[in-house]
Amino acid sequence: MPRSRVLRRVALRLAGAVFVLWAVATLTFFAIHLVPGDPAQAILGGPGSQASQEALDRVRADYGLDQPLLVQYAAMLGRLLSGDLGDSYALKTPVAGLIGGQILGTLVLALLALVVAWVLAVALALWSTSAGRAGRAIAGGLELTAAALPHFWLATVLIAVFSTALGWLPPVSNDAASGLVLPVVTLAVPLAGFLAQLMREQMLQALEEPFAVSAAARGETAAGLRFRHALRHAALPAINLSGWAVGYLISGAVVVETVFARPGLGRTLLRATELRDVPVVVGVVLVVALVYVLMTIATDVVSRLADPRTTHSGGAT
Amino acid sequence: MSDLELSNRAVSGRALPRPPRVGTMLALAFVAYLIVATAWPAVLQPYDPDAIAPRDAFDPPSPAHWFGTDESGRDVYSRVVEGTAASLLIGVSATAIGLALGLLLGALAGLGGRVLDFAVGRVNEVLFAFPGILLALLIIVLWGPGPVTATIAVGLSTAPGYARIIRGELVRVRGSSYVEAARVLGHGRGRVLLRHILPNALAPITVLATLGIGQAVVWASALSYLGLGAQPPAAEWGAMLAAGRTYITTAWWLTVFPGLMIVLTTITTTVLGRVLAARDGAAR
Amino acid sequence: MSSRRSIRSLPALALVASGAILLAGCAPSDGDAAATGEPVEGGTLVYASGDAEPTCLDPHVGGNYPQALIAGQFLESLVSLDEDGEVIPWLATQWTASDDGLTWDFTLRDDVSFTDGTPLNAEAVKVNVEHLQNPDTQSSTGYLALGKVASVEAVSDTVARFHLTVPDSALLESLSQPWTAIESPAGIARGMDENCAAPIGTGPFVVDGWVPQDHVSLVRNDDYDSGPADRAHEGAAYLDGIEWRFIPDSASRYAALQAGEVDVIDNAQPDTLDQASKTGTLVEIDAPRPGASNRIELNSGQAPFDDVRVREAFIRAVDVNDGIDALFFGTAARSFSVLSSVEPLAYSDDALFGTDLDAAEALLDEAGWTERDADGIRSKDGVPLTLRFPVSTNQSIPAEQSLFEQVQATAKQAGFDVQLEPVDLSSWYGALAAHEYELVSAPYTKVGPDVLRILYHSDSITPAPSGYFANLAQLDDPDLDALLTAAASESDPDARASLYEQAQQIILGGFYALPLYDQQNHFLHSPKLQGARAMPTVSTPTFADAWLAD
Amino acid sequence: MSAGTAALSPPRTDGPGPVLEVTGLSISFSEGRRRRDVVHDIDLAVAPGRCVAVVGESGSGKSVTARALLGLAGRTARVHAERLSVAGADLRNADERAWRRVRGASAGLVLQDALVSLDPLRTIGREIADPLRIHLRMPPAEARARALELLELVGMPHPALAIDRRSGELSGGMRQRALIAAALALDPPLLIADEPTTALDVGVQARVLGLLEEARDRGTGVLLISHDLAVVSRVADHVVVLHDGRVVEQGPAAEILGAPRHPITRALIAAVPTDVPRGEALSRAAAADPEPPVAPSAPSADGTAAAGGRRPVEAAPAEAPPMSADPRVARDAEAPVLEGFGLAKSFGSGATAVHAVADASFRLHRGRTLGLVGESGSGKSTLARLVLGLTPPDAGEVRLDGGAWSTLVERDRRPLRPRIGAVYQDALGSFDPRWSVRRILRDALGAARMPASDAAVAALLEQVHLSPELAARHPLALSGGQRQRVAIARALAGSPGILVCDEPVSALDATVQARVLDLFDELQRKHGLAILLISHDLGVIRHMSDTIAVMRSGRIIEQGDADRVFTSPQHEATAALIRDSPRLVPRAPGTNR
Repeated sequence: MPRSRVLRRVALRLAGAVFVLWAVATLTFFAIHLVPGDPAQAILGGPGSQASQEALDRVRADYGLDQPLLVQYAAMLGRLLSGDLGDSYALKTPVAGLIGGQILGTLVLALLALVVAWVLAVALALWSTSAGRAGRAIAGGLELTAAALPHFWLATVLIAVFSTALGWLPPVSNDAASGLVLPVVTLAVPLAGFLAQLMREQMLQALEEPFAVSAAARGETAAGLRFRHALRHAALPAINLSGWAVGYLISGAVVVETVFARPGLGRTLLRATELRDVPVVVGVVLVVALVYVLMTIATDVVSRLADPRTTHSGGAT
Repeated sequence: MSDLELSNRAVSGRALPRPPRVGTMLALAFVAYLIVATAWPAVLQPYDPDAIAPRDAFDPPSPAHWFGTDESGRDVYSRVVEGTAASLLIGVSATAIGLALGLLLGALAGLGGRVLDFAVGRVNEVLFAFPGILLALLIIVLWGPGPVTATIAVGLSTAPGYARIIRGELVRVRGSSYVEAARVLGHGRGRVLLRHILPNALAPITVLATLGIGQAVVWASALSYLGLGAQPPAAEWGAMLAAGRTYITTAWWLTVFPGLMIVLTTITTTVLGRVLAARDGAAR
Repeated sequence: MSSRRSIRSLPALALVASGAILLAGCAPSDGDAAATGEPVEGGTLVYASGDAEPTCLDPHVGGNYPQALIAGQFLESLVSLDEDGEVIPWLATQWTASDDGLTWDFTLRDDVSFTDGTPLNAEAVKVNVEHLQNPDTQSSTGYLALGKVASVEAVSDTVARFHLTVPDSALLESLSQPWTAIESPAGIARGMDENCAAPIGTGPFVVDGWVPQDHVSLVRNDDYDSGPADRAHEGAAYLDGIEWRFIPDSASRYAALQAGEVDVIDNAQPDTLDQASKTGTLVEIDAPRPGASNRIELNSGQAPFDDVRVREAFIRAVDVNDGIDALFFGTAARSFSVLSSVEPLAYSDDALFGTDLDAAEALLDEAGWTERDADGIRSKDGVPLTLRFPVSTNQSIPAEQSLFEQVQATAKQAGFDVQLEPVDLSSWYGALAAHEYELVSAPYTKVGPDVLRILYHSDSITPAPSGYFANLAQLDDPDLDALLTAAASESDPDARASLYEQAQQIILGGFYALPLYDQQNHFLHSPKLQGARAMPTVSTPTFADAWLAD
Repeated sequence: MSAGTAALSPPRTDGPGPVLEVTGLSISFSEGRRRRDVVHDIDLAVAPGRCVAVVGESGSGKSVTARALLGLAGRTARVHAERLSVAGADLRNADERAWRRVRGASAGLVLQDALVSLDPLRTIGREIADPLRIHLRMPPAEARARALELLELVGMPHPALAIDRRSGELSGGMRQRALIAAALALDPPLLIADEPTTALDVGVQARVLGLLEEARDRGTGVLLISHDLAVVSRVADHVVVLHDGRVVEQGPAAEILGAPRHPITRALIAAVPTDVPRGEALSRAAAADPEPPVAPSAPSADGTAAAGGRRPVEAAPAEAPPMSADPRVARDAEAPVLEGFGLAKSFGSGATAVHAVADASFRLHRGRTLGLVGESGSGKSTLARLVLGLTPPDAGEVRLDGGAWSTLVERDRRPLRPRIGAVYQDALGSFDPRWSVRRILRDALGAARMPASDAAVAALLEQVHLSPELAARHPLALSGGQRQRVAIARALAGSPGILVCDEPVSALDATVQARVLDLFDELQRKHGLAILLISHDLGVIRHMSDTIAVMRSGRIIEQGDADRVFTSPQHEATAALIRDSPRLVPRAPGTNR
């Protein structure tokens, strides 16, 4: 597939991304403004606050909440274009800055987890395909179980075992790398379950293909067959899955960051949810949507470069 | 937010092969158990799940209490059984919502011609851009927490995946040579749609549903854990887990056993989904 | 998620009348800790809070307990209380009130300056009070605490004169609270955003940085020498600094303490306290909150609890003693008073709360709730005896929610249909505002018996714009109102005490509330940490005299 | 001989020994508890510079044998042999390492369908260099250079470019060349070619066979596995006929192909349509008929019975042929039942537009067959779709029975559709996967407004010589031939005047294909069907067609009477097509050199 086509495709996808973000913003904006609930109340210390009527009115004026909805919508779009996500109701600080401070932790967590999941999956796939019937059964069981583990449960068990019982790893994140181990593992294991199932079946299929037989007929070793041939075929669907995986991981981060007391988007979002801090929720959703869209574009391009066959289609639908 | 690609292959016959017979048997057995637990919980409950006995609080697992007792001295096993209905209900209805919406979108895209297909494709991208829990949290911000919201949230977040798969199936079948053959025989569009396209394209729905329920249960329980789904004292697994987690240092059984049920349920649905997939994979 | 205290103390009000404060559990464990070994310089303390992370570190803004917890480390008040509850000097060395009680002169220390170099003077006090009273500050607790202060006048550099609208015998206690602590005028002048991020005070530590969702880092104020009169040592703190972390998950928090990742945790769960005391590896600080006890209010404003017989029947029917023992592992004692056990004027009458199912049944029959359905639920004229019990999952720790489940179970025997409704905070306030409850639990942090006025004076039935109101029992009794008003302005201790006793007899005797136990406030720390204590004011921890032994 | 193999073949005094020696080879697969024997006691020997062909129909065990010779029969296979040596290396109980030493070094393997036989994700350069890297540890640069040489050797166009291409980017012929190049990389003494030319256009087919011949002439021993006797007859010196895993006959190519003794062999040979006159039945009573017995034997249609006797062609007595004494004159007088005028169809637009069909015209008469032949991509199938009214032509018109057809809107066309029946290459794919044979046929009858009774279904099955019991079956449970017959029965449901058959037999084994072709003949006689037969196989076309249209890149380059086209092709492309298409010509051993 020639570079130009790739670039053209990327351009198209970027256009699509802009559309998606606009849609997400619009959707969330109207959804939030069409449901009952007084933002001004939320701004003034949330439910149970004893804000006076004057205070409420002043806030409404300050935040332009007394404007017609469409005016507010236009204002929001205008702000978005300039990268301004508005101010947090609870913290009174710009949402953009708030998210900026949090996003790195979450991305590091998610990407590390993605890498670990890949390593686990590849290892398991390579081992199980070379192992006999029994080995495959075991691997299959492991994968199924891993994929079925709820993050919070896994996290709890891991803490109980590795922190409380064995005392090997810190139960909450700290500056040291050791604090990252349990959160990353918690996130990675279920994903590894999914990926491994995918890769193993894909590898087994590939190994049955005539081209594998041809390769074997040239004297290729079993290992060679797996690494040079099967693995690349197994990797493709898994790559396409990685876009979805990042979304999955960010979802999981909400739980994991809470359990392991890690700063990050997940906890920011959760807290904003409890405080009904609408701007923050919308901001996080938008940013995550952006990350997701970019990720799918990336995986799409990668898989296309990795696979000259234009037969399989990346992207949604 | 079940594993798209996997269900996709499960559906498109490139399936993950049929699980070993033993696994299938075990899965079926567990399903039977779940059904009993849902329909006639009393049959399986040695104790009244709501009977308070503060003096017997925090008893570890024993012959008397297989899963131990909780902070109010209630029998954890009986409560786990009691919770089956609630937990499955959430999982099932979430999947139903997701499938219904997925069907709608998928059908529009797969049968509605280029424009609709494009439109739905974009809609799908938008929905995909709210990964799982985020969509859930957003919905919860809007409508407040609770089992219903959680169910809807999980359902919505699974819809685009289903939509994509169903559209793919519809397109595949529409292009199949047996549909062409039917046209050559002189059948009208409507008849071809009803007799060939829909029956074949929608066959995998059972598979999707089965695979989906397990994952739906997991995500719903995650919301319960975050205190945004079902709440204690509701004997819903996620809620039980969340409540039990407080006592993890002193009473591990409060956390471990409900979690185990969730894991087993998910494994079971996956195994059965595979079996079904292998079945109609063979029929293709 | 244990943001309960934060929220529950959102409406925490200023304390009025003086009242001695004991630090119950604090004495034994902490006392020992303080006694042993020689103080060691240096080291950074890691504190893990289970409370919600403040949205603003300036306790003037809003004013809730999480703010009080951390503000105590870098802000100081004009006065404090000693362990006997006597008012003692802090930033103010002495104070005098005029005979009519309408003007108070506070003499300030002349050798103290804020950590930004601004000197502490009368003008600064003036600015702080004005800051608290400015609506833009959105102060809740502090604002109400100074409700009777008309203005402050800087008589001289060191003398600040408070002009009151009416006599307020609780002014000193009001000023002893973290929510009215004194901040640098220059700091306040920076505007809310900056001041929220790092308020500037005179305290032993200085806010160095704030990583949201993670921690606030505090460093030692080397020039510090302005501790309260009961401080254990002169001069700057021993610790280099404090890393103030937020770990909402209680299990993780305890695990972190066990693993030595942190040195102190708050909101320690009952089971972990039990475990800690058994193993003896950790030290506990038990500092029950002042103010009201944890209790279940019975909404007397509407049927069925507008009938005293039904209220008594309910209280006779439920049995919580075993539940409290089991759920709190003996860390919480059953209370029979609406006031905290640390309140000397607390009036307690266990006779009123004896469980007696037959008596309950009799009362209900007498009240006409005679029909019973298959489940044994009573009804009257076809109306079932249903009690809606909204529970805020943000405010009630799991143990408490479990206890409510037990209340539900025991009440059912008498024929009550208690409907537990676990909801999130806003739904909870929604239910209260709409009077859609018969039972509710909303403890209240505040020093002194004046809390009774907040909770049971009929004025507290009228809601704020947000729909919030404090008198959840909707107790509307002119006699009680009179007693409470009188007590608030009564300066003679004995007269005052009797007034409050009569008031409490009315409340308890009328079966408006079911007391459970004190507001739990447990800290756990590693034995390394010594010299830490809870302030006698609102039981927040202070580390001005603490050190980390090695 | 390359270093790799020299090491393997021990010095021999008594001339060059055979590069492959197999005696008593038996292969069985374990299915669960049971074992299924697929190959029984086979003997094979290939001498250097000779080509041995193993022929047989699918299921005869020839491919398994080929793989077993390289120890690639698969996990579940159990292989036993009294003697099994490749290039002098005894492999009877060789371990994986021993096998690997042989694979690629002493024996190269060429599989059919290079699209899937080359790793679609690797460049052919790397694929070809594999054996060099594996066996000689040749450094990449060197290996690449050698790969380039090999690509030149196999006549790959622009090797320098092709070497960095992946199989997906190459044509079928180029792929096959690459595959052969990889197999020959170490110039192994033995080359095993498993159906190397299947699914290739005749032109490419010829060139690939040429490569095998060259290799053989360079002294490589070639073991050719094929179902296509025509192919075999071109290159093989020695032929081994397999049936049900047993050798039924073997010997010099000339003898086997010229004077077959065993009925299986005879059936196979007779089934090759090439040069068998129009109307003459191809199928003969084979010893083991994979299909269920069909209608009872009757006297043969014509006198020219070959040894072994032909299986009679049902209900086609010479005394009452539907065609008149001089059919052509008579029928050309009639109006054509199907006509196409200047048909054109292109896909895409602008510069990238593909002109699938351009200015194609044809006429089809009642009771006659128009054979449409051409290489893949020449537009045959598009033309078929135009004729079936599945896609509207960009230009031109198809007329049915002198009336409008392609110009009609679908609603008006629908009632006429039963007049044209269609038969596709992939019969199974053309059946709804959930339907039984009965439902399929009823559906077809219903579409034609015919009574969809069980009787009618049975009658249809009868017509295609299938027993009515099959009605209950699912197409999956039928053999290839049976499926194609069901497809034909479906096409006949509306008792159409015209059949459009797109590659109806190319997926079938020779003898099955023969019977299906005979069925077409028979039905045509019976119902006076007009048949538009599309095929890439000149043999089939020539045997079946009265008139022939040759398509090339969308155009009909030549059209006319079948014999005339074959005997004196006007267009050089037609000539090449005929030249390249393999014909079954018994050839004395070694006459090629």
